Amino acid sequence: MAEDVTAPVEGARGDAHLLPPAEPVRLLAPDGTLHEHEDYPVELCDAELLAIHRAMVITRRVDREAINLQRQGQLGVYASCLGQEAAQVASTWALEAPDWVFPSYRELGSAIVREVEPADLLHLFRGTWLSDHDPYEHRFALLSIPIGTQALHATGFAMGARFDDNPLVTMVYFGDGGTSEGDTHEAMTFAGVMQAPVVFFVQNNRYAISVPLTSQTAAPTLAHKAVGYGLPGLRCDGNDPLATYAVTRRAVQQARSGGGPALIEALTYRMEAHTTSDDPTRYRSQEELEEAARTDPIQRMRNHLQRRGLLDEATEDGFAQEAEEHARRVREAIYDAPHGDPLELFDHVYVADRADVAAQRAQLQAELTAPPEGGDR
Amino acid sequence: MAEDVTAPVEGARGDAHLLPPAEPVRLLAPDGTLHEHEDYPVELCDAELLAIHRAMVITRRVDREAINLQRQGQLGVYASCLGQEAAQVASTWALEAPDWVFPSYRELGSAIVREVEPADLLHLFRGTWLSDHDPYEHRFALLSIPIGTQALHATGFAMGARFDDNPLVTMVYFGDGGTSEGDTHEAMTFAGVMQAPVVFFVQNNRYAISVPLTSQTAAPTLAHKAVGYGLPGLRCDGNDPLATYAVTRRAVQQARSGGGPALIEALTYRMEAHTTSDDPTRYRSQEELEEAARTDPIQRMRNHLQRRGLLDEATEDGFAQEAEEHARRVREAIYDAPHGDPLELFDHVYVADRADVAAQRAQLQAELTAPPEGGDR
Amino acid sequence: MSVTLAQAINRALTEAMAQDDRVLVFGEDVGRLGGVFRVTDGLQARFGDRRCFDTPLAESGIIGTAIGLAMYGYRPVAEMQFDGFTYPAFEQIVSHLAKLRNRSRGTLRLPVTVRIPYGGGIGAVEHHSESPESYWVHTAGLTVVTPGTPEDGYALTREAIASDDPVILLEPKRRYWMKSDIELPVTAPPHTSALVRRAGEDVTIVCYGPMVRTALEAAEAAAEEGWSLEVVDLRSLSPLDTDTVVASVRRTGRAVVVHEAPRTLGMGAEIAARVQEAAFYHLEAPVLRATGFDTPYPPAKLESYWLPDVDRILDLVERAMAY
Amino acid sequence: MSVTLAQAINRALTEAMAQDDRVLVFGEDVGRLGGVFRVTDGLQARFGDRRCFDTPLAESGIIGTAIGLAMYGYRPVAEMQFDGFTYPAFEQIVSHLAKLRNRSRGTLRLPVTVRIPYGGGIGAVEHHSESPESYWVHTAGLTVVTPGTPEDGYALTREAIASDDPVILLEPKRRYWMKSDIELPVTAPPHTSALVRRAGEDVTIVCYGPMVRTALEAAEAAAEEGWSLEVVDLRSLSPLDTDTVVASVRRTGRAVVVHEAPRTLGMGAEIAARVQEAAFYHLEAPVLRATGFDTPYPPAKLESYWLPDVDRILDLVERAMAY
Ligand SMILES: Cc1ncc(C[n+]2csc(CCOP(=O)(O)OP(=O)(O)O)c2C)c(N)n1
Ligand SMILES: Cc1ncc(C[n+]2csc(CCOP(=O)(O)OP(=O)(O)O)c2C)c(N)n1
Ligand SMILES: [Mg+2]
Ligand SMILES: [Mg+2]
Repeated sequence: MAEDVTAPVEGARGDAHLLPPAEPVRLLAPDGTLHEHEDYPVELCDAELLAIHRAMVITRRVDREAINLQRQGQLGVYASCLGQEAAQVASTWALEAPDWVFPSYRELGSAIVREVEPADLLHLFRGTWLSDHDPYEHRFALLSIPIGTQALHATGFAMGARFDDNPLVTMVYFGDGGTSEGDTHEAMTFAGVMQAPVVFFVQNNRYAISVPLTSQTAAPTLAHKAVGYGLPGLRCDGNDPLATYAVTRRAVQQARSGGGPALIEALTYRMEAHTTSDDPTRYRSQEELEEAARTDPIQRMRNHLQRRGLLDEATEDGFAQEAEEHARRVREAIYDAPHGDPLELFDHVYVADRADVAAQRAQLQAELTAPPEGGDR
Repeated sequence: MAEDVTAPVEGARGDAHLLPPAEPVRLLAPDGTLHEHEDYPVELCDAELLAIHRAMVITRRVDREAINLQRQGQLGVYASCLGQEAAQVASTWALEAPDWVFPSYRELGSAIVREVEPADLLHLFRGTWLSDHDPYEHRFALLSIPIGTQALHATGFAMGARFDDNPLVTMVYFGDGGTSEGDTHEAMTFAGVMQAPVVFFVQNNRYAISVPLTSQTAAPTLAHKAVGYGLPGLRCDGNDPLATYAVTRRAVQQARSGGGPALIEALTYRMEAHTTSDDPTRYRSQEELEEAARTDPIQRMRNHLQRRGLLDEATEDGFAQEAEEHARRVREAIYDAPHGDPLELFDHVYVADRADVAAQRAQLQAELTAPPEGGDR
Repeated sequence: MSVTLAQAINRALTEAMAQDDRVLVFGEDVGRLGGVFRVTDGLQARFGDRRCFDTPLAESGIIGTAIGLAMYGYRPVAEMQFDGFTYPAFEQIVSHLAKLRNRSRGTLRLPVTVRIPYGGGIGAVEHHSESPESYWVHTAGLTVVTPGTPEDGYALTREAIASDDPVILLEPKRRYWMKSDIELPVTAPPHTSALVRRAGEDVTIVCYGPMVRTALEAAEAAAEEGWSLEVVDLRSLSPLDTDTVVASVRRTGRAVVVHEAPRTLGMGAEIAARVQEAAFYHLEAPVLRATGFDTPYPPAKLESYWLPDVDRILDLVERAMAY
Repeated sequence: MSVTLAQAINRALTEAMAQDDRVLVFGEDVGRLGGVFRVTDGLQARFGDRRCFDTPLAESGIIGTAIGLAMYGYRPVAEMQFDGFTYPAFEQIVSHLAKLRNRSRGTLRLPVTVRIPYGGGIGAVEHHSESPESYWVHTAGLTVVTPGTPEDGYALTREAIASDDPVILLEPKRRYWMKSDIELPVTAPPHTSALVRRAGEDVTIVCYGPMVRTALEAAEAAAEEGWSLEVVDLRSLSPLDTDTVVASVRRTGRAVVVHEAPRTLGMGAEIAARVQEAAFYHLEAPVLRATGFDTPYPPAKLESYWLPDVDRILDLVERAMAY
């Protein structure tokens, strides 16, 4: 009787299953050989395997184009996903069409899978507007710059789906640094309590700008954070597209079937600078970079597909051409793209018509039509 | 080679030791019999055992006095610690004199151990001033009302001690609800990374006002949250003063000896309303209350001391008289205590002298000396 | 019938939930307890715990999930338990709630109502008597309203929930128990324009929320001293109905703005700036401000010295008349 | 010698750390990288990673631990990487940093400097061009300063670190590379009083931070059109040196306040309110405001239309002169 107060709290359960596996799941060796894992079957037909490779190839080419465009002054800044293509493409591939993606600012690979016009995302970096795609059309939320904040939006959206008995799942992307923010904590707290169908996908690319993971947490791995929220914590080799797909797929299916949220840590590496404004030579060595290059996800997938005889030169060339085609489209859309109408600054602030907004709009309109400075005032 | 990127991150270690024990540490049975635990020795002499009992008895009496004062309109509101005396007194007892306590708003028991004049704390609830004790004199920080925020202050203070090679330890108190706030997460994140000598002490009293623990987390226990920060997570029966002391003592010694921070979950129960403004009948049953009453920490300690022949009637009466004495002092200090000088509102806002502050001070001074309304203007 | 402000808001929430099952009410202690001020009393019992539920103790989480719920298609009504506890949610409110629609070029709508009991005068401990309106009004993208009467409490709540823009609904907690005889539901014109609550000739008193009643009391007292005060209740702080205020000042030539919030960059600053610009030649005295001081909110026993009251208003009326 | 604003602040940090080993510098990327603007370049190399260190990515954690470090006895200089990322730390700044000393009846001192690169004009993505000064100036307990020149950048940084009050140091990031020839170290007088940077007769231009240079350019352009502008650089926003501003307006009879922050409840509101009260009979025109618009900060390609510039200032000068 007197035991009850101090007995394990209501809803408590054994915790062994909460601990992440000691080793990240890896199915593809760097040379492309497949080592199956009974808990993580790769249910992908040949066509899908090729489609994932294609998306990664396109992602990398568009990523390079974006960097070029920035160098040519066509973009203000750009955050490259070089080296993280598998983590992004394969994880988004694990979703179904009705599911939603809540990206940070680096998920070009996920956008490619969701068939968001890459140029629409790049307009944000060019500064044409603050975003330029319809999130409802692609079920791909706006890029989110304040670290960690989007985790709460994904959680709230998933809560809504659950209240509505809608089987969709949301997946939110953030980085290793993002796990330190209070909002990420509150999101996983809400998700656990509400059993919201959301998958928290951490791309651990080893750095938050210049700050290494060791300055973000003393936890053995980021997947261990799941324990504190009653979520399963999963880990995968984020440069292994098949492992990333299989692990994410499992979490997504569990969430969809009412099994609740999950946290996935994908181990990867940011091959480029944090953004085009960054100088990584100040905080990481050439050796580290070369070493990381050996785990390149696209080469690994290529090796695998060739071993399976799925990827002949013609197909590979086809993908390369498609990638060039994407790059060309991006270039055409971005290069010297017009600024847009300054008066639009007043169009979307409120749904309601407001006299104060109209008055300031009129002020700008007058400024735009005023004679140039020095002219007759 | 290629393994390195996806290998466990630097500083990672086996995680078994991070998991909290399945059962909370309990050394005293409700009837007061002691069951020793090799990992948690109770290094307390008889005098200390009696002193802990004394502090709990005084705490309960002062707590009751505060409730009475509130009922009589002498306090605006009061947050009782009834039932949590052991969790507070025994944990604070585990500290050394140079160590710092960072309380929330409920830690009267800790204040009694730190010999803070209880009336000084009650002035906050009366509204005489926002605080009324010298934190440096007692190494007892100001009560903190915004939930979770003080965890960061305790962590920063502990970081300072470590930078300064000062062996002091800080201990911060917060509740079960407090574990959901982003600040608590950021505090444990910083503490883990900086290996700050801070002990996070959660009094899990089962409720955040009306909200039960099941609405705060899906984790099996609050101690499990330690895993995500690389901290040891400990649990104790918070209504068992000896278990609470032994567990806390261990964490404090580890922190002091450079072993880093720890998280302790003390399982207890809030016997009173959340505050005097609360109506607990809306969210908890009489049965639950009666059941909890059976685990009363003071009765348990009394049973134990009597078994050991340490507590004769004379001693018990002595404590009771001291408690009455404390209650009397509190009553005298609080009852109809004067409001203080309204002009003091301007004295502590800045260290620097500011003309704007002086001008508004002068305005109030003029208002105070102005003829009553309706009088000659 | 006679209802309190708290009852009027409760009634508005109940009817909004009954009429639209996309309306959700959540926050800390709003479910079983019915809110620390009982404003959500009965909602969980009537609509179940999917429509009205308690959240973890995390304000940024409450606003952040409200944004996600709104994106999904719900109309969340999120309660911040007290004014001082909106601050942990500041980033979600300012960087997302206020800006997401604009960021999305209009494709996203965030019909989120954030209910905030605010202001002092109830003898509370620190952090429970803040007047944070300036933080929200300075932030483009937010609509900010505050009722001064039970009738407006009902109407502004219904309008906030019906709005497709995010609305900060500031509830003057010291007036929760203020009663008035009204017919509910309140139909009639939108309440986001300012209202002249009392006509007068000498000085315009601009007020809102908890100070509406105080201003009307001051007008009574002033009448005895021969001053005729016109009392303008703003009701909406963003947008700000400058026209009604300016029209009144053009008539009276004098204005005193009243609010609890600290003076510097309080609403009085913005109103003074607009009035001196729009009624420059009509002003016979500068616009004056009867406000709280530029100090942290005081302890309970001293709040009466800090808060603007009839005397402070009349002092400034006298000063304005002396020009 | 010729130094940029960034170099001047770096120099001030270096000297403060050299002279007082209780001075700590920390934040995101301030250590090894030397800060995203290189303002903390070389500090970790010179003083070690206990004096200058990188923190986890958590702004509330940065300010909250700075408060604890200050209570222990250090003099923390905490960097918020960008203006828009101060918002997650809002509660620690407003509820504790600003109020703890008052709460403690003066027993606690919080000599914390919060460095914030702020403002627009560098073509950044969203959240990197905010002007949050109104949020801090409305909050009693904070000192808020902002340099308009490298010399003031050095001096205000030294004074902020030396202050026993918490100081919000707003660094106009678009001026980081602005050079001037100055003798360092800059010795007294205190730089928290406003400064008349250019004398004139017709209109007083009140400005601060990034707009000081713009205002001086406007004064040049105005001169060609025959208007004589007096440019007052506030330097300190809290406390606000009203006397210097009012003295100037009493001479000129006209004033235009310039700032990047949105107009409603921007500093212009407070200055207009104070000037119309203190110089009522001297004003020949209302105090006007050349500011950013009441919208979220625009995308890079449109920021030039949004930000106040010489033309916007001259438009208002012309309006003021027309009265
Ligand atoms: C709240 C907030 N603080 C600071 C920043 C500035 N910032 C942009 S990216 C970044 C590092 C993020 O690291 P991580 O979460 O690991 O993601 P990654 O960039 O590596 O993909 C920082 C500090 C921000 N965008 N938001
Ligand atoms: C940031 C913040 N949000 C909300 C509140 C209002 N509030 C005061 S106590 C409390 C519940 C705290 O519960 P818990 O952390 O378990 O501590 P306990 O009161 O049980 O000791 C709440 C929600 C607050 N003080 N601070
Ligand atoms: Mg990273
Ligand atoms: Mg509790």
